[in-house]
Amino acid sequence: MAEMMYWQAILRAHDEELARDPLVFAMGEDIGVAGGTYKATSGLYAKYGPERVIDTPISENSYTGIGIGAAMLGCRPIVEIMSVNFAWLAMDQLMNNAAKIHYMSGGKIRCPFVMRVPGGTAHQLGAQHSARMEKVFMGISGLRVVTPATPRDAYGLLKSAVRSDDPVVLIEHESMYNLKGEVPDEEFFTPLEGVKVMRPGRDLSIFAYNISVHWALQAAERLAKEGVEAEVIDLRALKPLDRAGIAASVRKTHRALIVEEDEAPVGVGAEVMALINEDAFFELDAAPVRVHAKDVPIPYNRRLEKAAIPNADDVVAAAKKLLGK
Amino acid sequence: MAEMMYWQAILRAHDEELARDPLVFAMGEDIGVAGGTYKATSGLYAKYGPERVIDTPISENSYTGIGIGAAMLGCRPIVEIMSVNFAWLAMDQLMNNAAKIHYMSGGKIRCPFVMRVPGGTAHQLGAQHSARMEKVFMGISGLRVVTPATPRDAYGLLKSAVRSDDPVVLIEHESMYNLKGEVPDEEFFTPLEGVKVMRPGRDLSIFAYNISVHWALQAAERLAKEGVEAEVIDLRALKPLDRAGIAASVRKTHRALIVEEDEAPVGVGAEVMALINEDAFFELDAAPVRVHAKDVPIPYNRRLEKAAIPNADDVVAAAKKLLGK
Amino acid sequence: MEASDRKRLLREMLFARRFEERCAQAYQEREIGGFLHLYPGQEACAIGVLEKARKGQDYVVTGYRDHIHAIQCGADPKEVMAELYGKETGSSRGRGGSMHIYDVDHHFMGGYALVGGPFPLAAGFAKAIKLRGGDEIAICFLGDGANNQGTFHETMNMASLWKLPVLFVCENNLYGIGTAIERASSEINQYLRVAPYKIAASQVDGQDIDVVMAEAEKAITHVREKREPYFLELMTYRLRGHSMSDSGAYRSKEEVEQWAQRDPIGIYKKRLEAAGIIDAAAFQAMDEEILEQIENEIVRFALESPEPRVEDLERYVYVAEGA
Amino acid sequence: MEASDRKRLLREMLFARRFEERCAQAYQEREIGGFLHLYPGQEACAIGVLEKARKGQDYVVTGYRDHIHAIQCGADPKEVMAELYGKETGSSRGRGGSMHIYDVDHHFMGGYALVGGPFPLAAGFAKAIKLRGGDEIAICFLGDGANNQGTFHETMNMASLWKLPVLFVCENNLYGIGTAIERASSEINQYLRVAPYKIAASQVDGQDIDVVMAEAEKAITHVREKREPYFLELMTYRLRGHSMSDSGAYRSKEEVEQWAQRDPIGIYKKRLEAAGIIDAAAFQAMDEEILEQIENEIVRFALESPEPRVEDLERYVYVAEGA
Ligand SMILES: Cc1ncc(C[n+]2csc(CCOP(=O)(O)OP(=O)(O)O)c2C)c(N)n1
Ligand SMILES: Cc1ncc(C[n+]2csc(CCOP(=O)(O)OP(=O)(O)O)c2C)c(N)n1
Ligand SMILES: [Mg+2]
Ligand SMILES: [Mg+2]
Repeated sequence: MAEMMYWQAILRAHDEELARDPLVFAMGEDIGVAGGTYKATSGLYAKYGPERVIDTPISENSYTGIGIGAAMLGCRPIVEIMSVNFAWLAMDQLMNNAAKIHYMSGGKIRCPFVMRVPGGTAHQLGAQHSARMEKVFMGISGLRVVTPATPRDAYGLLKSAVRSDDPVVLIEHESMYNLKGEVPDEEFFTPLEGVKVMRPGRDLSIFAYNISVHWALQAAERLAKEGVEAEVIDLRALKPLDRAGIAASVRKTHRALIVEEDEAPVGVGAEVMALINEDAFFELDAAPVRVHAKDVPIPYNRRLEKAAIPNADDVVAAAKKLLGK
Repeated sequence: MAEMMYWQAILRAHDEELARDPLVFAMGEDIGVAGGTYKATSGLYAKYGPERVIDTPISENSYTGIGIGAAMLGCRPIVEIMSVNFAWLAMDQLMNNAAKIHYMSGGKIRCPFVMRVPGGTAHQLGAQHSARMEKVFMGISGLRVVTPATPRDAYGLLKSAVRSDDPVVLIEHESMYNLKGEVPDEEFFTPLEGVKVMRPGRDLSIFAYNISVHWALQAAERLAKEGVEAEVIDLRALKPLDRAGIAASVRKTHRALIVEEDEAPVGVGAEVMALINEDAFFELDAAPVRVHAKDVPIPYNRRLEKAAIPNADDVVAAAKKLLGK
Repeated sequence: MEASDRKRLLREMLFARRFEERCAQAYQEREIGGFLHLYPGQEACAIGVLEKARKGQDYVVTGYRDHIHAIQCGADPKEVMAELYGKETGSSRGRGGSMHIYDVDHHFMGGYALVGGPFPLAAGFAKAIKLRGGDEIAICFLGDGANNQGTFHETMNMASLWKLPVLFVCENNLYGIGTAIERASSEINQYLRVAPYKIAASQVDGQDIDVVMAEAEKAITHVREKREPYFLELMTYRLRGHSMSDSGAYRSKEEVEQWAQRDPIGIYKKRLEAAGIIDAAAFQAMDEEILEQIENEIVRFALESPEPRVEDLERYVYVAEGA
Repeated sequence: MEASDRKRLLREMLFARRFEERCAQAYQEREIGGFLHLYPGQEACAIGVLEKARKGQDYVVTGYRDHIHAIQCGADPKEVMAELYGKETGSSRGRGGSMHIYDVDHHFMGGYALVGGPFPLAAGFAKAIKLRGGDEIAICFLGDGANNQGTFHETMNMASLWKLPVLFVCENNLYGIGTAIERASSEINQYLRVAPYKIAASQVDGQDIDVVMAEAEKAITHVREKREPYFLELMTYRLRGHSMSDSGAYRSKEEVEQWAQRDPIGIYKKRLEAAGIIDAAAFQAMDEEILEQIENEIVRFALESPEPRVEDLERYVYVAEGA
């Protein structure tokens, strides 16, 4: 079991899949010669050549569409969008085509297309470079959406995404590429569905995903010092969401808190709350709570940016409130 | 007070605003010479000329951006996107620019931009022409989103949208353009915020918007015959949502049902439920309920399409269940 | 070309015409729903180009006006009609409808409803072909209006840069719905728009199938042998409305009548008559046989086929749920 | 041109250079955050073109490499620096940052972070100008990489079709981040890409400010008088990395050194020396004065300015909430 960084885990998954299957290829801006903005494809251009590790022009919608077209013929493209903000440009191909082709062909065409994209606020990147768009991807039928919180999942989910016959969007995070963690040496695959219990607990359930898993874990540690045992659940697969897994935790703890980096409206928090209402309403001992960003475009100024985005403190405070402390 | 159709109400609002202010202009595919797919701009080309009623090439992202640029200089463009499915192509300009320019300029630039777009399933238009995307528009900070359910609101909301200094998305519905209703003769403006009580009631609250308001009203009539008095609330403004108005109704009825044409995940239903959980949880006598589309791309076949989309029957059934009947 | 082939081509064009007319009728009878975009007037384009392609091998994609393209690739007209009737036997099992015909067995990769969407898909097929290493090509049919979409520019650039074996066929019928080409495109000659991408291109009459075939042969050979893109513009005209709800107010009756003089079926019929390949009686017989086939085989099949089961509504969202 | 103006231009270029270098220092000191894209090497482009525009009247927009464009439009460098420091006195009140400088009073309509986003905005300004009926023009500065975005094609088409008074200035610095132009564009001469839109276009050296000004004058006159678009390509080079996190591995040291020989400041300085307008000592004095101004006026202002109040976080989302 080796310790590696999030970007290295992604690189390893790429490398293994490229080596295994000549129809796997990677595509995106500056992923080849330059090795990728976050190094997640570094060295692959030299190893697999320009036909399989492709530097694209700045044409998000069309290279996404080219990936989709190739997938329809059995290729397994891994398309990187450099930042999720640019994915707005590719939504036409992603939502109108990738998400729908299998269904509207009556199941006759498969679209094993993978899009990787870092989302989230990093250090003062400003309103046009700080989008968190998981709710956009998970709102539309036909896609799978997963989001790794650890190097292990970054590897395992990408592996599974490449092997999946459905289109998959993998949401990474600009602030996690250098995160370290253990990744088993042997090949493995992380399922594209289901929640993961990151820390068992009995007093409340904290649902998180992507970077917010770390805030939740930090908060849980601090709460533990005060005798509160929080169960931390990494939602991990955002579409389809594991409603049974969510309800199971609530049935155990009777209190639910959801942490998302995104602004609240029509977000992951709202959806998890709705599922809890539908599946475990009378199990609740208190109103479920969302911890989320402020409903603002992300400001550049450091203090404002920090104030806009939740953190572990906010999770602790919300948890205490939820427990009536 | 004249009775007119939804499209006529939109046309009247256009006409009045174009006549009043030389910086108002309309723009979109086939809105000029051809008069608009749903006639909502018919006759305006002849009256105001090609500089103010502009037929565009099929270039959604860029004519949206041209509208935004013009708005930044004080114009008041009304951009029509022929069908909401095509709005995916314009999301870059809408979300990255229109929604953020005021904020990221520190309030120094205004963007009084209006986008009108019909959304929803009509008669068997298939997966690429049946999108309902309100959740996409309302998820992102900086926009206002409104959605008229009646000719009166179609007129009044468009009037207000044109006068607003914020960017506004108006979601219409392909199946409502021929809907008839009373519209006052004198000029009026419908507020861009706040819910509207369409029918008062005491036994449960039915929250709806756009076409689902009509399903809710039909359902309420049928429930009334069985002695159930449903309060029907037209959310009308989806962003910002009127959380106080929602909570007020729940405090009165203690039961909540949300009807949306869209598939459930991260949708309006989820958000309304979350707001109720946050603001009126202990007022609830039962778990709130969502009535929504199936989580599938919309199939062409008539029966499948019908099965995918909710209707008044589903609302009645859900209401009864909610009431334990 | 053999006389029998020429006769077959005439029959294919006539069949296409009658098929589409029958669709219009079924639409009026409310047997077909949604948007219906028909092909009359443009038959020589798809039929002429695909005559020179390797049917069933080359990969073809187009927009919403797709019935004839699918059929010419080898799709069974019965299944296409059944699709329009929304039946389980339809080419997309009734899930797609008129704008989304698929025949993956014959490499017809779909009709798409969003203008400009197929450009990158076609380039993607070509990319896949290149990776797999065959000598198939990709063929993308789209209208003149589609060329104003950003995907046109982006895809032409990448297709050229990456030497993708893809043929773009622009069926220039002078209108995008009700907007005349000169009101939408700063350059009305579409083949001139690809010059900066260094893509070989040409423009020919799309009403004369012999002309179309000759140019298509060159274009396809170019793509197949040089393994690089080509852009072929065919000047054509749709004789019917854009879809079934077209008012027609944007063009004059005279204009339509003038183009009706250049009906591709009329042109070809005259030529075959002059060459002694067909006469009025034989043409009449051919037409009757077609009508009979459409009615008794095709429409009947569509009518008699079962509807999809409502229980299967959620099938085909993901592959694991059944294919 | 008067000697005093030529001297002023040299000073403006040198100021631009020093300003950007000071930004780099502040970034390393972690006073500036986010992405920082600097302008050294390209000074003759913005400064030369805007010298020929009506500053404060014509509307200007660009990408993320926007400090110098804003300053040349008339923005106070103190406010630009304060913006980079995230201060309330910044040109965007600290909300925008380096990529989003605004100065609405001087008609600098912003820097934008999404490549290709400003094309339609600029056309929109031109549309507004046309509706209002003035003789201002819109000017859009963007890089070579941006031309591969669909908005380039869509906007060129509409700008031409609708005769919009907009000047597109392509600062072709041969790279988009780490991707060389010939690996991203099938036509590397960007001015040749607009031919099908029937937009007048030309390409000149972007390192020699006299050349830039001469061509800009023609281009601006064209737009202002003919009320139609023009596309001006300036061949230039950025001497620093794309942003502060550039590895530089995609280009050779030799290449950078060769271009450093053609530094626009060096070229112009030599010319003014030859013309007797400036000498080494005067240049030295000018430089010192600039450094002094940057340190004691500009950076001090930025440092001493207050931060935005956290209570104001939700201000400026909507206009009603305060402007
Ligand atoms: C992205 C998108 N925008 C707009 C439309 C509406 N629309 C359907 S067909 C059409 C005109 C297309 O014209 P053209 O490409 O010339 O094709 P033709 O129908 O003439 O064959 C338009 C605007 C659409 N389907 N997709
Ligand atoms: C839509 C979008 N895609 C990708 C990026 C990432 N990106 C930032 S700058 C850049 C290169 C732009 O190159 P060019 O237009 O030549 O401008 P230059 O920086 O050379 O002036 C890229 C790809 C972005 N900001 N926006
Ligand atoms: Mg056309
Ligand atoms: Mg560049």
